[in-house]
Amino acid sequence: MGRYVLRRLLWTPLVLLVLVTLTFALIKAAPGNPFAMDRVVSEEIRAQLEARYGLDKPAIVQFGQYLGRVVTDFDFGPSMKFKDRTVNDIIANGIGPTMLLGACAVILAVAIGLTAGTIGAVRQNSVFDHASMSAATFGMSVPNFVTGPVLVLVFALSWKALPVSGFDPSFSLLPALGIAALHVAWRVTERIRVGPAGFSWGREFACLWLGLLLAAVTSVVTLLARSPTLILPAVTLALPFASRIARLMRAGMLEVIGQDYVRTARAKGLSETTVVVRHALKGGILPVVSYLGPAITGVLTGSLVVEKIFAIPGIGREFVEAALSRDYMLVLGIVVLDGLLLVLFNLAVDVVYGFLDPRIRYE
Amino acid sequence: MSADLDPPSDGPWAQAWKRLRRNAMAIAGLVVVSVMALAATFAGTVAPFDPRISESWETSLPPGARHLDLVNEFVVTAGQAPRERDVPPWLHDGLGDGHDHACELDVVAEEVKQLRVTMDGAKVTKIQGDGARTLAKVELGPEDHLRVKDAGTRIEAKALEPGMALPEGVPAKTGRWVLFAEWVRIAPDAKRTVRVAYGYGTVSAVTVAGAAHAGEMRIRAEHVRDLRVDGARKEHVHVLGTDLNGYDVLSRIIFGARISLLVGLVATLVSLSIGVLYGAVSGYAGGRTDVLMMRAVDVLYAMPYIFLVIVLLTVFDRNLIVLFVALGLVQWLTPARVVRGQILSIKRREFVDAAVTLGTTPWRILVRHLIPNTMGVVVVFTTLTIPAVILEESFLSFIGLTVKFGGEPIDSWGALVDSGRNALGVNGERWWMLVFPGAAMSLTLFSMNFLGDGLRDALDPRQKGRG
Amino acid sequence: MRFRAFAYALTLLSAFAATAAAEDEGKKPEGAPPADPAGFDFSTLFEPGDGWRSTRQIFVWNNETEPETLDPAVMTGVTEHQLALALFEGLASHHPETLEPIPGAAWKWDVSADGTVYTFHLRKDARWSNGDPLTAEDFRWSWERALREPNCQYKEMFFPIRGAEAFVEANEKDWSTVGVAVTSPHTLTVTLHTPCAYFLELCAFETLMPVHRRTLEQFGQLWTRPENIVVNGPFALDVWKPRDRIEMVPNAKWWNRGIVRLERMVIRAIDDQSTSYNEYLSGGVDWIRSIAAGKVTDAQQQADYYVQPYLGTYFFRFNTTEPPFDDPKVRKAFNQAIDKRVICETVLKAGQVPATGIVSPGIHGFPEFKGPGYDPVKARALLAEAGFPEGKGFPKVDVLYNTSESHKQVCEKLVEMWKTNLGVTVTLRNCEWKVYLEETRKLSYSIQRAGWIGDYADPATFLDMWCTGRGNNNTGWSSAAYDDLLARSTKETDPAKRYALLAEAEKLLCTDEFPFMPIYFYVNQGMLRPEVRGWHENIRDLHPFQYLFLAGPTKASAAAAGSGK
Amino acid sequence: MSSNGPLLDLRGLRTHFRTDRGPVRSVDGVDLSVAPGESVGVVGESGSGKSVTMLSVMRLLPSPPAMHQGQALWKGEDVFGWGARRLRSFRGREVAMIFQDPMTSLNPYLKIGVQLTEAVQLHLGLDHAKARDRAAEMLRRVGIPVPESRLDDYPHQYSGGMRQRVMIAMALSCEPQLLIADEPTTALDVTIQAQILELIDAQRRASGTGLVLITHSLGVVAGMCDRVVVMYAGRVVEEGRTEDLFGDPRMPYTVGLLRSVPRLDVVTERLVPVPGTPPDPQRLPSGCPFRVRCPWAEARCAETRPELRDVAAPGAAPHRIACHVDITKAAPREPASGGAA
Repeated sequence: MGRYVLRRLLWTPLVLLVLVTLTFALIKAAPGNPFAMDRVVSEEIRAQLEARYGLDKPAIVQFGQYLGRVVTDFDFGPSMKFKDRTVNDIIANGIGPTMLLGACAVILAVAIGLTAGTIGAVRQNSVFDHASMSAATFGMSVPNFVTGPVLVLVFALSWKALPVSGFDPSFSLLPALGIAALHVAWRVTERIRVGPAGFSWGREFACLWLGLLLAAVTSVVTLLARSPTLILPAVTLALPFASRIARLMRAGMLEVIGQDYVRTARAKGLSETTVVVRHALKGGILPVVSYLGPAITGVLTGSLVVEKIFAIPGIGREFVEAALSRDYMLVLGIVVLDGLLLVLFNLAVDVVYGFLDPRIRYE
Repeated sequence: MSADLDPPSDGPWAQAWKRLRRNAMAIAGLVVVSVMALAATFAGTVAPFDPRISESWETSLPPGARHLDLVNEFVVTAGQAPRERDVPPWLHDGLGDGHDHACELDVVAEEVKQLRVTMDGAKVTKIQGDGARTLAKVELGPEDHLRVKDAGTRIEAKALEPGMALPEGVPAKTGRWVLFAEWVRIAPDAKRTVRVAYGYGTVSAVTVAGAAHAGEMRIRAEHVRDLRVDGARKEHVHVLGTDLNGYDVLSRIIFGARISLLVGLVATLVSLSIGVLYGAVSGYAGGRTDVLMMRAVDVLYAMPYIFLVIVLLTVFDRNLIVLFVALGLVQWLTPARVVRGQILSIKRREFVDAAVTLGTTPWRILVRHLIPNTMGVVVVFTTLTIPAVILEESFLSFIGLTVKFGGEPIDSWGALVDSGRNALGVNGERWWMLVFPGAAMSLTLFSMNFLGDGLRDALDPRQKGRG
Repeated sequence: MRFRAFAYALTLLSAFAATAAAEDEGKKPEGAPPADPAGFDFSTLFEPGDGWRSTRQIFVWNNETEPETLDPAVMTGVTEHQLALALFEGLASHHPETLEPIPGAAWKWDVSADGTVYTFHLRKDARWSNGDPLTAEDFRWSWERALREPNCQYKEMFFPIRGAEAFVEANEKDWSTVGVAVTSPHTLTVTLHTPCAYFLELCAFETLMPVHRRTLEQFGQLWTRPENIVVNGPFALDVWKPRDRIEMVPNAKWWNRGIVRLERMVIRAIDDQSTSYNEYLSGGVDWIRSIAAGKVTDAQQQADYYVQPYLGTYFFRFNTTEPPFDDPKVRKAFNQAIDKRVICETVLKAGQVPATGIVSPGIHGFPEFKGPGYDPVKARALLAEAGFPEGKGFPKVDVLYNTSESHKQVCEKLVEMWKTNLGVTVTLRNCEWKVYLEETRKLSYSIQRAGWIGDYADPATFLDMWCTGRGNNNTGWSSAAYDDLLARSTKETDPAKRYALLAEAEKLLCTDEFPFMPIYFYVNQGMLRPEVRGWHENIRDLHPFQYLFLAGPTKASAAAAGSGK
Repeated sequence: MSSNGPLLDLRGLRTHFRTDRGPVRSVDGVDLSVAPGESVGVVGESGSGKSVTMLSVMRLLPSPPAMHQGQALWKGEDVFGWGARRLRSFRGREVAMIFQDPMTSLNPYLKIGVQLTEAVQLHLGLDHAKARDRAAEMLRRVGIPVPESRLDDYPHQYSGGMRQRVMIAMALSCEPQLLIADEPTTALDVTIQAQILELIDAQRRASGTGLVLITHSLGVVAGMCDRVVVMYAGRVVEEGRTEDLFGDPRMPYTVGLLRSVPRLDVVTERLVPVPGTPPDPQRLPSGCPFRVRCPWAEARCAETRPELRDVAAPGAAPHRIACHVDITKAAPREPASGGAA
């Protein structure tokens, strides 16, 4: 496994190089100039500007210099739009909110999705099952730029319970709460007699799961109390993924519950909880895990919308504007950053998958 | 009829169809999708209104609002002096007598006078004139008449001020009224058929035959010289209301379906063609080629593809073709992987060996034997990718990257939904502008998802319930 | 009108010069109208009342988007302009109601009889926020720096100054060629190459605002960060969270600190207009500068809604270098076939004013020009004269516009009217902003949508660009008679005569020539809480923040006060 | 509950499945009993309801769609009346089950050790270490070499036969009183089948466990079972001691079945399959469900469904059949193609 991870990591620079080259070529091919304005500036002034940002050189030289700077100094260059800032600076400012928002959304989505999906599968054809699956199908087909404003309308404008926009996170309690949640989960899973007190995967799994749920719930509670600005955006971003995960989880669980080995487990006299948590969950969650890779991509995409609607100072909002205003450096910087994130998250997902399914062997 | 009585000779497709038919949700989905597709194809005939023609005073009408139309045909001829007595009686009466009329109109050049009176119920609330903003008071000269668009009503010269009672002859209905008190010159040599639509007691639209819209040609009552009854009264209903520009929401949805479905379908086909071919070649070639090709896919997987789409769309002229390519280019990866997997398992089957023994070329084997066997997966992917692409497109509309459709920008569902969410009032006013396009989109995506699930179950019963 | 202001300032200032100099250090007790430090009586701008004393003076407003920079010399946009107004102060500043130039960092100025030499007397008590005195050398250095700074795209603002244009265009290295001289630590003498009626207004413009030399040299690009920045305006930068908020507090070292009643400004950067509107409704902000098209109907029902005329014109350029628009008759025909009132009333609906001339109304003393209006008959006749009876044989032309819903709607309406009234089919072509700009520059269009926002309240800002060879002409149109009129107007020192010349120039443009087609004059709409005082409607949407205050608590100010800061 | 009574006693057990197209009567009134330590073979074609009967007893069929009627008495207590807790202590502890396909019956995501120990810990209350020892011991008993190290392997690292051994070890690890083996060898290679059967037989004899062996192969039953039950269309059609039933089959279906198996003790010219196809459980023919395939069928066979009746000589062990016809007296309707039975 270690070797596999190493090899995948070694691939990363290549992936990023392809990505940068492609983006660079595309954005250079784009008509339009970063310094074009609605009032025309004289050729001299424009020439000065282009010289300042190195745009007077041939594209290939620009590219070489860019790569050189990135590799040697980790310097992504100056922003052409924001004259007071460098790309590093802008990314450093935006990455935090985007990651926090994304993390909240993923946690919410996983917590809601797994719970709804599992309950739906265990209580197949129950009212809950039908309701949650209809909601999930609906959630998948409503774009988040609709859910966002509707949530704002209901919770912020009519009910006045939450703020319309902004970003005012409070981190102070989160790590402590996360640990507390995991601890509680550990204790709780001890109580449900999953079986032996010793090492068994069912428990770790149940623990992780419950921990995630608890962490999500506690996070939401904390955020409600401390930084309510995050709630609506996180929920907006989470909903489509929660829906998708719920459907995947339900389908996965249904398939596993119909498997012979679950029957075997039942025939052993294990309780239904144990059967579900220990024997079914691990197999049933696999489709969800393999969906997490695309989901991370989706969260990045979705944050473009959510950040705009809720005026969150994240990186997604920068990107569209950068592309439209031809801020070459900023576009490249964000694409590299997101590429890197995707590579790492996809790798993480693959590792987790391998961890869950012993039949997968990474050579 | 039960499965075991069916002749065993049924092909896999026939069997799949039988299984599909038992899946009520999938069939419902199929019906919905078909209806949408048909409506989109024949949008021109199905849509009750032209989505690009609006009447400014018909903005934001709620669903079911009646557009009390009397469509009248006029023939405009030049050179005749206006004669008050020729004004047809139905014009005096405000609303018609239940019939359509045609008449001859004379138009004379006159000085344009503009005065706009807004009335609420029986009160004048706002008077505007001559380009300036609200006027507190307008003095009219003794020779001035305030001619209201529903001709025959006339306010004798006197000072108008907000709060004054409505002049006699104007039907006192509640609601905001705008009475235009002006006249406009129409080219004296013009002789054409003019259609006049009536609503709320005033002329609401004047269109010239052949032209799209001549809403601004205001025709004075005395211009009407002759009148022919010409058919029955028409009554239009804006079933789903109108939007901020006065466009009929239903028609906009139907025309929007064209873009959304077309984008979904074509982009999906593009992506699947690339994906299937790529996956098939990779899987069939095997060995080093396979490893290389799949590595390339892995690399592309790491791309933040939506960013590439955005860059592509900003780089090139934003038309449908670019959108197809852009969306297609990013969606082919998963089908490629899946098809490769399929090919890997199929190529070990006997019939492939048989073909090889017969000396068939690899390309032929691929095209004739292998790829057709992956069609089940492809069909399923199609129904599941289309919704994804439609959502993608709507997302692009949201961030302002709308596409052109043959030179004329017609809004896709995504764009409609976006403008709907912008129009939504604080207390949910104008909800129909968001809800109906949103519902159309959700319903279609919903249906496609169900159809896709159903197809997958039908084509591969072992996979039941996945996804 | 510029000259009226000028004369007004001149008489006032010279009258009070002597006494004012002595009273320079006059102290202004909190709350009381500030004593008059110089010729201009600033106490007239102090709106009395008691409600504000018991109110936390925190003003929260939305500046729409993230500023591209806080460096006044580099700024180009309205967003940045609003911030510069708070942070920096030029030699002159704006009167909050009339926008006339009133004393800023200079407490008085003298102008030579021929109108080309300006002598600015800086306030002795003017200081930077770090306590350094503000000197004439600061201005000189800042201006030189701006002219040398590649990022400064508004160098044209300096061009009335003698030698400035050559300094930039000819890449002159020697600053002594430029007519800016420091004659004493607090006296700056500026020599113009011709009289410039609006030069004092330019002196209030952000490009001509001073920057603190030592800070720039020490921190380079980082000089605008809150921890580094040194300013000379009424407010100082406290917090700058990009894309989220900027917070400002009064600059304790500002010479007129006593007039500033706000204790803090929280400036949000919400770029989604719907969100901005919702935020206003929910009480999150107290002023929004624009309203989403979809929300206008809603907003108009609200008491807080305001609409003010704005110094800007929306028009369409014709490419006069190619047929068919090289023929003025065709251009005029296209013009007269458009009923602009309909566009204002049915498409825009916010009280925009139909335009028949190019100079936006509202400039004091300049008469509004009434060009030929909507006349389809005439239009048709003109088109026939030009060889296209009933639009027959008219070549394929299109309208270029940058992607936006409202531009699209306007363009569609135009196309419809041309079709109906002229029988001409015009197609639409939209590009995204940066591409559209490129296409315009290359003249690769037939008809192009454009808008022009005046940089200063003088007709020249609208008329100057049509001179031969001007960068913003972009139509290929050229007329010796027109160039001559404008040249004469520049040399004319009598304001009335100058305006007459300019009016004649506008008439020349908009009677038969029409290198463009004016559609409407902009308006500016927004929402403002009634508690906010000292805010006045004006045609440039400039509301100097030092005069603003809250007459009572608002939800946003209470929330901002509650959040600690 | 008496120790002398039967361990398991099914009385008129019916299991119907609800489907969209009406109920499917998979088990349609089965009477069957198993005494302690006894080994019973249940034989029948695919779809005859053997497996469903046993899964019903274990209550392993999801309900709905499965609907149960009748009684399944375990030591006199009705299984269907139990709550979840009693049911859990019954499953695995009192009755253990071995399933058909060892490839799918083991959880691929869990280590063998975990799967072996969980039941032991649950039912016998052993701690982790002891449970592990016991698991290793069980593995050794079923013939897995170096069991201690193999406990930490995953199922995919075992071969098919080994996995079935693990299943047997798992089933016997809690010393149940009854072992139900549901076609334990069908998924295995022929060479291994015999080994596994021997193993089951040896292990159950060693611990005195009762056995219900479900199979479609009469040959398997002959060697291992004390008693044989033949099922057809959800019912028991013949039941008796192994030697009685094999020596003197009285039900036409059994006769058919026996003819279709090769026998070592009788020289058969050729094997004769039972003619026709098994009936659709949804649309059973009236009367005796076998009559359409039965060479001895008479008119009355179509009228009433025959009940089980004892045809053994008085005093002998019961031998019951569900058939109207006494084939020892009647002749087949048409000459049996394969000669005399």
